[in-house]
Amino acid sequence: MTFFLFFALVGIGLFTLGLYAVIVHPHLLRKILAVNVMGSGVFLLLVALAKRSDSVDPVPHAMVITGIVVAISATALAVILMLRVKGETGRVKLPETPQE
Amino acid sequence: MSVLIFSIHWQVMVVLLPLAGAIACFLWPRRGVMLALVCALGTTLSVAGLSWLVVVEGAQRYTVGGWGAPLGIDLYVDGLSLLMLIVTSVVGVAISVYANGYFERSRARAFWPLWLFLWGALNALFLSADIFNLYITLELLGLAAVTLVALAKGAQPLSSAMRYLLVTLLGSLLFLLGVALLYHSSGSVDIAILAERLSASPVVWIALGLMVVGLLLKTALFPLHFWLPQAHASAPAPVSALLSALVVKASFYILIRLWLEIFPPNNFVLGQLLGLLGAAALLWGNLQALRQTRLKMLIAYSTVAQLGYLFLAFPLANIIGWTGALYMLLSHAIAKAAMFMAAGNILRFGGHDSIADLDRIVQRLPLTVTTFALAGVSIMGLPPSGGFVAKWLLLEAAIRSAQWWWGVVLVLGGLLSAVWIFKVVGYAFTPSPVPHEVRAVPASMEWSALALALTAIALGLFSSWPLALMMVGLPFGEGGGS
Amino acid sequence: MSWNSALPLLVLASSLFPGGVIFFLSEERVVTRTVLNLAGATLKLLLVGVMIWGVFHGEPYESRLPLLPGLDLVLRADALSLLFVTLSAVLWLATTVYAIGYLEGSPNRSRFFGFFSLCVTATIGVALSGNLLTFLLFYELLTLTTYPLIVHRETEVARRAGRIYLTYTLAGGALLMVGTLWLYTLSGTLAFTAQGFLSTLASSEQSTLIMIFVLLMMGLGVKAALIPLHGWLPQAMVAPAPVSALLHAVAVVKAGAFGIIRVVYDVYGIQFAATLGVTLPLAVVAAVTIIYGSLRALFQDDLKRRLAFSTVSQVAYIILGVAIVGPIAAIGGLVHLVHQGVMKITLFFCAGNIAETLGIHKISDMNGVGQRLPWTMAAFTIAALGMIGLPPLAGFISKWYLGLGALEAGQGWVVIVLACSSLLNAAYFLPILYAAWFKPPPERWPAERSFGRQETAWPLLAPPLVTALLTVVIGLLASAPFSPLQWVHFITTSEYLP
Amino acid sequence: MTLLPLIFDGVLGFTLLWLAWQLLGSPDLFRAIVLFIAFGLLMALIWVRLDAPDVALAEAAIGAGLTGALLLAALARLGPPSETASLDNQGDRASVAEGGGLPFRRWLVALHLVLACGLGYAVMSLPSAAPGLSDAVANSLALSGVSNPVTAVLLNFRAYDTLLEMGVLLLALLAVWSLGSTPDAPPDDQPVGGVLALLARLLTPLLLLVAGYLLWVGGRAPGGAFQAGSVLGAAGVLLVLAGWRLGRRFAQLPLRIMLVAGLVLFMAVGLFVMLVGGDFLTYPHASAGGLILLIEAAATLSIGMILAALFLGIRPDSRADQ
Amino acid sequence: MAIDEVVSILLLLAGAVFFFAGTLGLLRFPDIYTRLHALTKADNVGLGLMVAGLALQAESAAAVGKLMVIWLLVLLAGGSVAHLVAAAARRRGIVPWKR
Repeated sequence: MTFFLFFALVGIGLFTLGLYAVIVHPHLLRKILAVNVMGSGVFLLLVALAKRSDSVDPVPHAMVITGIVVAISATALAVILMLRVKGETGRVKLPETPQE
Repeated sequence: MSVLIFSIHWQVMVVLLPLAGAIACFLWPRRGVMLALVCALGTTLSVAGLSWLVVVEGAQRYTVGGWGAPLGIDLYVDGLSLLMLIVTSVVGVAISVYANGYFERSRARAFWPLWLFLWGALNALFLSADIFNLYITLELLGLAAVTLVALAKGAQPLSSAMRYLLVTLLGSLLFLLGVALLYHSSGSVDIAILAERLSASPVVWIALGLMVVGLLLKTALFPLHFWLPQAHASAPAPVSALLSALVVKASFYILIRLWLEIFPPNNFVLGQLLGLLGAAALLWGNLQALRQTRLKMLIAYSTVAQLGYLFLAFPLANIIGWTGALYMLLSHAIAKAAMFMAAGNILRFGGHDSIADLDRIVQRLPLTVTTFALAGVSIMGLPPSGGFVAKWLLLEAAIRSAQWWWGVVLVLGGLLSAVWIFKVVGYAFTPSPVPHEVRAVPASMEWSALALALTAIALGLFSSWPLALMMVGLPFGEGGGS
Repeated sequence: MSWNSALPLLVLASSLFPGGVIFFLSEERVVTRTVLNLAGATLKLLLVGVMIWGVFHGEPYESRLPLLPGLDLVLRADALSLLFVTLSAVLWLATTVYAIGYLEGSPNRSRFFGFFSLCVTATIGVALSGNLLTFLLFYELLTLTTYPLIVHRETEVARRAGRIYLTYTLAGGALLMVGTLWLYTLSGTLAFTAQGFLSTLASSEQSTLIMIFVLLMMGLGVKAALIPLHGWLPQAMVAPAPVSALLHAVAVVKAGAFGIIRVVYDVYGIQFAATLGVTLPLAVVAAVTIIYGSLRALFQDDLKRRLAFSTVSQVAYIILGVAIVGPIAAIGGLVHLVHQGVMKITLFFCAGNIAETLGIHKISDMNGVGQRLPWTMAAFTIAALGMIGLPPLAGFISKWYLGLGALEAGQGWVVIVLACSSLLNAAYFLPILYAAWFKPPPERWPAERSFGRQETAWPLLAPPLVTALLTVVIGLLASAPFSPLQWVHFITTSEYLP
Repeated sequence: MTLLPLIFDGVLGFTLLWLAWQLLGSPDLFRAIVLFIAFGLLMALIWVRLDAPDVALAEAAIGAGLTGALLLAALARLGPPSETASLDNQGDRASVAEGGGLPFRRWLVALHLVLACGLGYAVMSLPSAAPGLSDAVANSLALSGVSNPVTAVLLNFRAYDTLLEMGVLLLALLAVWSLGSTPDAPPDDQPVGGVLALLARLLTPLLLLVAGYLLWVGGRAPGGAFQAGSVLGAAGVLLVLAGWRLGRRFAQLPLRIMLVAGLVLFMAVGLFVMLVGGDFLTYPHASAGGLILLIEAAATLSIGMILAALFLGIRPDSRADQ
Repeated sequence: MAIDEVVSILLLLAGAVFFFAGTLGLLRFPDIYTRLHALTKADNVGLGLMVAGLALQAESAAAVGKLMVIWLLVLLAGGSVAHLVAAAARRRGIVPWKR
């Protein structure tokens, strides 16, 4: 196994870990972290697989840079929402079951 | 005249005008309303120009940057995307007029640029022929939509917005992972090139599976709908309208595009599965709607149900079925926007939206109740309305493909929705024991909602034009389908 | 657009337009509203008169709008549709006059008259439909426009009645839609054609066609109140009297019955339906409905409920006439469409007068009403005797032809049913007449209103008198040209041509 | 000597996974965020290993640095860490109870394992030669106006993506400003140490210089608008931390103009070349380099300002209103 | 092996030792102040030694300059940050560890 495939698998690991954490952990800050970890996993996969050919493929690199910027935008929004939820409800997690 | 029309790059205008409008509203918030309305008009005109171009010259491919796929990004307009653009414009203009009366000054400052951003994102999404570009438009759309939900006051909207944000991010990431796998198995992110190069291999199936799950999450197909009722019900009324009418449809549009273009043909099982989920959504959503005591919650659950109709086209998989589903999308978008706007009027009028306390509102807000009833006619699928045409086509597809059980589901869904619609209308006719304080509703809010409801009815009388438009560029293939 | 293709649209518009305008009138503008209503009704009558003349001389009247791919919205005037259109137009005029008097001073009149006009529009649309899809469209529209009329009183009871009404009619509408669509996928057309358009289909489709027939009959039978789909009709009695009159005599039940006629004659074709073997079961259902409705009517003390069950029974005559395969029985059934309408609307007008003027709803309270309301009771008596089938009134003509037709078609059992039914009719109408005319009036009426020298307000009195007169006239002059009977003869010659 | 990189990569990858595991599971949120920053730095190392220096720069500045700062600031505004941590733990237990207890988790874990295996299988079954676009990029690079292929993709071949992405960034700012009026806004008048002010004063010019360099060099070597912008953003964050605020007059329209300058100029250039006669964003080959630099300069400014404003979290003139 | 290479390797190894010691201190020392002390001292010196070792192997004067700038920046940042962390800890009332 070549090293870039290894990194691609690490990316998958990160993605899965993040997904699990998003579902399981109720604390919003943790959910935000988990989404970021998931994103990193996807980015890693995207770039690592581009190493398969000898010449570097710059397109995934550009995509990942775009993705990183999108990720921080989403994180900023998530953070402000989290703070507002805390301010309104006094708790940093979502109500467990939506009202039926 | 026609030279002018053909020399303008309408595709670009359609995307850039709302974005420019958003920036202008951001720079000069005090003139937000004026700028936004001008922009809404300009965008609508651009969509009209684009429609003319497409109707006259057929489907259009546009190379941004002049490079062309696979290196550059292409925009592609055919009947399918044009239809989505037109729906967006129709609903968009009505919502703009409505929102002008709805928001007070402080929240209007936030609303206009966000809404225009959302509009731009929708238009960009419907035009894009590039799955990575679609990811960015999805994010743009999601972030704008979440923020708009959170503009409502109170704890409930914030919690729903937060849940919605997490869901939409999760959906986007699943989609992006699929994009990554597809890129690495084909070397392109252009849909047309992907369609040529992809063959049914495990990677492709897994990638498509991820994308489908991500998109279903955003489209809120049962059982992934858990986030939708809260978010759509607690948002400000114009936002609820545009979420239910347009935003959930955007991810459905991508799904249908991918399905038609790049899915390997032997996907019978997946089609049946999607149909099954759609049927479950239809029944579950309507049953839940029946149990609701608050009007906006009820309408939100009805959105869950109506989304189910759209997925009934997947197992039918013939042209009549697709056109039926799209017609459903069209008429649901317009009718549901009208309905949410009517609910907004009722909420503003009595200060509450408890169904049992509607208190003879039919006498005091006759226009709004008419709006609700007309929109209800379309949602039930009674003639003459867009909903009827859609249901007719879907039912015809079910009978022609000898899958009558989907027809049973269709009829049952329509009847269930009739039950809750008439429940609401019935309460609108009866006095409630407790009198309520009332507040006047601006005429612009009542009339814009009514205009949409009437459009939904008109769709039942003039269906030939939208149906012909859908077929431009043959988005559903030529023959009887796979 | 030529005059001939515009005329059906104009007939529709003559009630649609006033209806649309009336919605936006404020409550107080009584004069404008009344003028609009009466002008619309009169104009419609005139237009219909023109069409009758034209159709009799072979003029085609047809309007088309594209509605679905391959299917148009077709409005076409033929002899059969004109039968129903004329009935609706005449009775609408009468009911409008009556409703103006009946609702005087009550709230929400603009809404009422708006939906009232829309309801008539839908009925006319049902009558003029040139294909099954158009029929379906107006049929559902009728459901929607009658709902606000039923819940007009805004009471809990009214809302419950409205809910039951919707449950029945919407479910029926859905079945009708499925049947229609299924038929369309088989035949590729839905246009009403004399002697039907299905007989050319392959014989392998026969079982499917029977299934579709059942679906369609279930969909239409709801409105026609065939057993066991009649449950909504007695409940809907909570509506104001003009609405009951309209529902029972013209709009809803007749739309169902008319639909059954259309399907049997112009979709399946009577001969083909007979070869499929679907007519006999239909006749049996109709016969059962006749007897059952009469029996139930016998035991009702509420006047309007008794009339309602009487409707259940009487409408089934029409269907019975259609289902006995034979031209003479068909004449009996079709002409009953008109005759029953005229008679039943008279009865409901009178019931409304009695309730409105004296506050009486129960038959047991009706002792001596004839002395206080002689004209009203006279009209009631004529209509009731007509219902029983006394010659030379309208009801006699229908029953005579029905019986004759049954014998001609070799279905002797029908005559027994008719005889039983007539006896039962007598049993539930004659006691009312006896009580009203011959029993002494009570000291005070429950809630009497005074109208000066007249027994009641003239808009309430004139319509029943006119329709009662009609009952006599169409019975006496049954053989005059353009009488309902002659017109029905004209229809059957086209349906039963070899 | 081929063993060494292998070990290095192995350690790197497993540490990354371990860090992710830790940061997602550790009960102390502060610790989790610090671990997240470390995670970002490690990611940057991996990018370098994967021959993606541009990504590495962006990751280090944005992924690790600014995201970390954002999260730490958020944590500080959430309240005392001990309280949130205990709340978090309670929540954990509660959610397990409500979610059906252990079996639910067990199923979830199993599901995720299946997902991971499926994905792993998918990745392993990919053809060994990448069908990427490296050749296409190399062939058109000469026409793109820049010699750094990543910049060429970002600002020429797929410039439309980048344009929309600038939109996402601006949208995030809009969102934060619309929602950012928290009732319990943090006390801004915290005593700021003289040391921090000194550090800010020393570092800011240097960061500006670095940003300028990255922007300039981006055309031919790793760097570019995003990297430069994020360095600029870091300078902004430092200034915000040191207590420096924009003047009231400047905080209104002039600030907003600077925030949108990148996107506006991008769109304007795209439209301009369209009027000259190409498709949208089709630069003439001769002037492509200059146009790209122009766009990048404005974009750098806007990105930096937006990132700093995102960190600040509220509209700068909102206090002036009150 | 040339003498400068030997010196370079020795310097790098020495730097590694300092890093190791600093990390050990970070993990094992009892409170925040002592941990900061271990970390900054060891890292600044360790990084200095490393930079010196690498500078010997550098190909150009510019590279040496860049290395020096890195070291100076880290010194500046590390020192200030350590100060800020300690000050913040004092403000929160964390008492220095006593035996």
